[in-house]
Amino acid sequence: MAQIELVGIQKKWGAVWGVRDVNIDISDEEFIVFLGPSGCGKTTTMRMIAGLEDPSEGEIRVGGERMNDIDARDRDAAMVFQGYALYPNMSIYENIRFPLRMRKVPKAEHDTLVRRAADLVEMGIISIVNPQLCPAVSDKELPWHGRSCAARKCF
Amino acid sequence: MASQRRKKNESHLFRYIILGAWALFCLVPVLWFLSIGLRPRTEIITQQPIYWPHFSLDAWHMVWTDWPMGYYLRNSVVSIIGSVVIDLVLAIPAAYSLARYTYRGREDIGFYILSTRMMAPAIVAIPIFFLFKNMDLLDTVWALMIIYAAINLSLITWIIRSYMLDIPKELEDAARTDGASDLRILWEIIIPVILPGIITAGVIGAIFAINEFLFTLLIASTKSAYTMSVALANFTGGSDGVIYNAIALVAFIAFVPVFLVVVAIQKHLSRGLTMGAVKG
Amino acid sequence: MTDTSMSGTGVASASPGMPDRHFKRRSKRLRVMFPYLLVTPAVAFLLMITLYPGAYAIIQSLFYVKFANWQFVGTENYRDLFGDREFWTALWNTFVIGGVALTLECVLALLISFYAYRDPWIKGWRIIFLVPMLFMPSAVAFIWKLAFMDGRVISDLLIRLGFIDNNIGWTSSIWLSRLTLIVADVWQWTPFLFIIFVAALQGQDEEVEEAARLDGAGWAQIFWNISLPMMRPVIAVAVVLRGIDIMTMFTNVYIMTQGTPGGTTETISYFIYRIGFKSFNFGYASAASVVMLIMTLIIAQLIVKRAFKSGKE
Amino acid sequence: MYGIPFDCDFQMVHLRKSMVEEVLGGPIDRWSSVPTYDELIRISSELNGKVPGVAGVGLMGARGMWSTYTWEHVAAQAGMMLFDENWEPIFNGDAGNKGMDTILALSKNAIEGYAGAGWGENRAAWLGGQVATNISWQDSGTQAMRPDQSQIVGDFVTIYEPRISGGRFAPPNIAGSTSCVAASSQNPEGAFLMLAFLTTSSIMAMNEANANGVGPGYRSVLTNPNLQAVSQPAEVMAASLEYAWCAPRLPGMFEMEQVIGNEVNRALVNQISGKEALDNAAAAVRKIMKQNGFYGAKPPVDYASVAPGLWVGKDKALPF
Repeated sequence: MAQIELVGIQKKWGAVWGVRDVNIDISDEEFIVFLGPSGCGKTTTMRMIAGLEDPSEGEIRVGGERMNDIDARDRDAAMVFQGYALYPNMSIYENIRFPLRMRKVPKAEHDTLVRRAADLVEMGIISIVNPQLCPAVSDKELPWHGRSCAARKCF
Repeated sequence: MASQRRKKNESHLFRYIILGAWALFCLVPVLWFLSIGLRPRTEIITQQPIYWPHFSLDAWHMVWTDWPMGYYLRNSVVSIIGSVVIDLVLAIPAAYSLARYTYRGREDIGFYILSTRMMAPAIVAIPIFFLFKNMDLLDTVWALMIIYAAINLSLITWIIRSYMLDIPKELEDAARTDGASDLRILWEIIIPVILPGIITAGVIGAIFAINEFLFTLLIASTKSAYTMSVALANFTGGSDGVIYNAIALVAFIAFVPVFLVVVAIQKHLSRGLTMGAVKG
Repeated sequence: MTDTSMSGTGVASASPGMPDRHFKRRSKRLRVMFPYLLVTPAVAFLLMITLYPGAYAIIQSLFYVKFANWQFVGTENYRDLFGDREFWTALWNTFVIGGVALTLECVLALLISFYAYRDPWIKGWRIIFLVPMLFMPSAVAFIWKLAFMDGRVISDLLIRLGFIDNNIGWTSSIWLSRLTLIVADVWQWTPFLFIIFVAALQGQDEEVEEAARLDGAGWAQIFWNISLPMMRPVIAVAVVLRGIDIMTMFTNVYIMTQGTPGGTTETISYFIYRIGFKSFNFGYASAASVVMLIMTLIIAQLIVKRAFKSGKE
Repeated sequence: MYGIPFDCDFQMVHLRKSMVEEVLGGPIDRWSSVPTYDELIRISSELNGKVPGVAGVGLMGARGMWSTYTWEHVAAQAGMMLFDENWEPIFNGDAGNKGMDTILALSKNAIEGYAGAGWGENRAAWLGGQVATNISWQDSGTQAMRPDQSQIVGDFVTIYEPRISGGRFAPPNIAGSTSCVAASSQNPEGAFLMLAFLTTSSIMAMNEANANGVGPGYRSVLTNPNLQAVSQPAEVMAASLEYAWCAPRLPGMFEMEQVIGNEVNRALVNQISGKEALDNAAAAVRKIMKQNGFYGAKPPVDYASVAPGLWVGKDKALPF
């Protein structure tokens, strides 16, 4: 189902190559790590998989289905960003809940799901119990920033 | 060592002389003008200037009773707030488009918007005048609202755009992978995050609108659309001549709220005034 | 880069609330059009307020307009305009008055911001220095009209200080009359540049300055050799914005001098206003507007675009 | 032909009683104390600077219509005709030059701000006691009586306008404030519509509109309640239409007023000579006249029918 294939993926900005002819087959539940010097195209490749970047050439398939023309928002891929990318205008609780709202999950289920996600990343229940007591993200960089960021991706 | 310390003190002294002198230059005319507002009319233009006048509230009464200043104030407030709302509705999507997408003609569109800021009001005054006349909008608050919105749209768009450029792109990418649509991202993430910038843009737009003179003079030629700035001109016409004490008081009535708001957004001011080009 | 990672999809199956996957094919056309759609309302609005007047002015400039009665005169208005002494005077006045005022404002704002930006009471200074800018321009014009002309306060002060013997006829002499406009503009708008310069100075990297100090540079040297060059893009943007406003100077002329003496303080904006709304010669005024518009566009392309390019991002 | 009377101004000379009586050495007689402008020049030069802060004379010398009015009124005392029978401007004649010379001589004794003084500035200087004599309209007299505005209550006398010695009286018609409407003209409504949105300029617009040939339709416009709501003059005029006499303005009058005044102002501040100013003004006025249909086969308005009103002084005795 979540088998990912990259077929001859290329990315070019003008005359500059971002990614050149990548062919990878990732099977379901496989855990894979990209390693390389900076600027070699790791992030670009991942952004293309997530749908944030359109490949100049080649095809991305998930579960055998061609994904090139599908928006990032509809791909249901999850990605944790380098700078966490937490929404500074929302509490951590709201941050974790955001994808649920976007994907129109019934409201009644939100609380359970948020808690389960928080548990999964071992965030500790404190920050979650009462959404009102949740610190605003912009307060400071707190140890759970990274985790809440990950939690957001746990659905 | 001792001489060096003295030198340092001297340079401090020199600095305070410069700053103090400039502060006086800024404030003395203002205080003197306030004294004009609080003196009887016969002590304004005289053989020799009067520096210690009698205190009088003549102008104060005149401003609120002889002239419907409350009504002018309402016109000002309605037209300005209306124009800022129009501008925000138009500018936020436009700024988002200019800040976040790459497409053909983006630079040109952005520069076109910017260039409308350069248009001298006098250049378009005559056609605009006839445009509003044909639309039957002369002497209405609507006309003022539209014209203020047009004057400030470029300013507001560019300020908001600059704040949007500051938002890390990752934030949007994250929201996109979370399943948010572009408009959703704008509404739920971008707008709340740059709210201070939006407020700054609105306040600066409002100040420019309060200050606008030529269009208001042409468009608002009857009392039904007079604003504060034209009300000032109102004190200069007619057989009563220039009523300086009333002008002074109106100027202060308009100044106080502007001053308070600007002090509140002081931190963002330089950035707003340069349309985002200088990050203060 | 290295801590960017993808979470496995294993968890996804543990979320019973998620709806079934359905991949929505996007409309490519919508995707391409979307940014244009966002910017369209604003551009349409501005076009209405610039394109219509532009076209109207161009057409009207070909007529001798007497209210509802338009006589076609071809390019006569333009020929008259280029032969009109008052038009060229107005252009020159705008340039001279604006140039002197802008230079003064820039120098003063640099000087004051240089002394103010590291002062412990900078917040207080900034509020005080802002005051003139926050008055309505029309009120400011009246302040200085009263001080220079009607109330003779400045003459009186100069007499008391012993500089002069008699009241000065500000409106009778070309440069004194221009001076009144310049003083009013400098008073009100130096704060504009000051606020921007102070922000730029405060925003600069302190370490660079400290390094320079260790190298033995004094205050003035640091300012001249380091701060000023670093501020160049900021100064460019600020001066361009102020320059635009000065080039359209109207209110002060309208209230203070009305172009006296002999038209030597008449700016181009006032010229257009006077021809249009005092002489009611709309066709001629429109011709002047069109010429002005073309000049504005040229200036915008040559100067403004560059300043905002270097200043942004 | 109907006329619309309003705002009939007279140029008058106002004197500070105490100061002028001191110079004259006796009480002021309204008719004979300052009989000529030469006498005013003499008195004002004696008064100029006698009291610190008080100038000899105040006059309206600002650009545009103010200078025009001042010059016209003074030159009229020398018998100036503005146009010959063929509507050619003849400003640079004896009378026009005499008027210009008189103003230039007066300006040497004038208050320092006279070159920028319109009606408002002149009024302020007069009421504030900054001038000893003043050339202005009749209302500068009534206003000087108001203690809430005037520093000189009880210390002023208004006299009729002095002659120019050797001159004959001729009311200049070019900028007279009385308007008229030619019943025979075309395009009636268009010009009046201007009024509906131009109240600050409505008086100007109305005059200009009249001059451009507003026909019988004007009455329906003038009596329009919407117009009357925004323009009080319209209401008054509508009420007095039947009783009017007329002295029509020329088409393009406001343009002419501006160009004449601008040239006079240049002469007042010594940028050009008085003769040059009048020549420039005549050339500019001729161009405007031409654009408005003069010098062709048919003049734009039938002026013959209003000849009696145009030339009030011709067959009538002076009132004094």
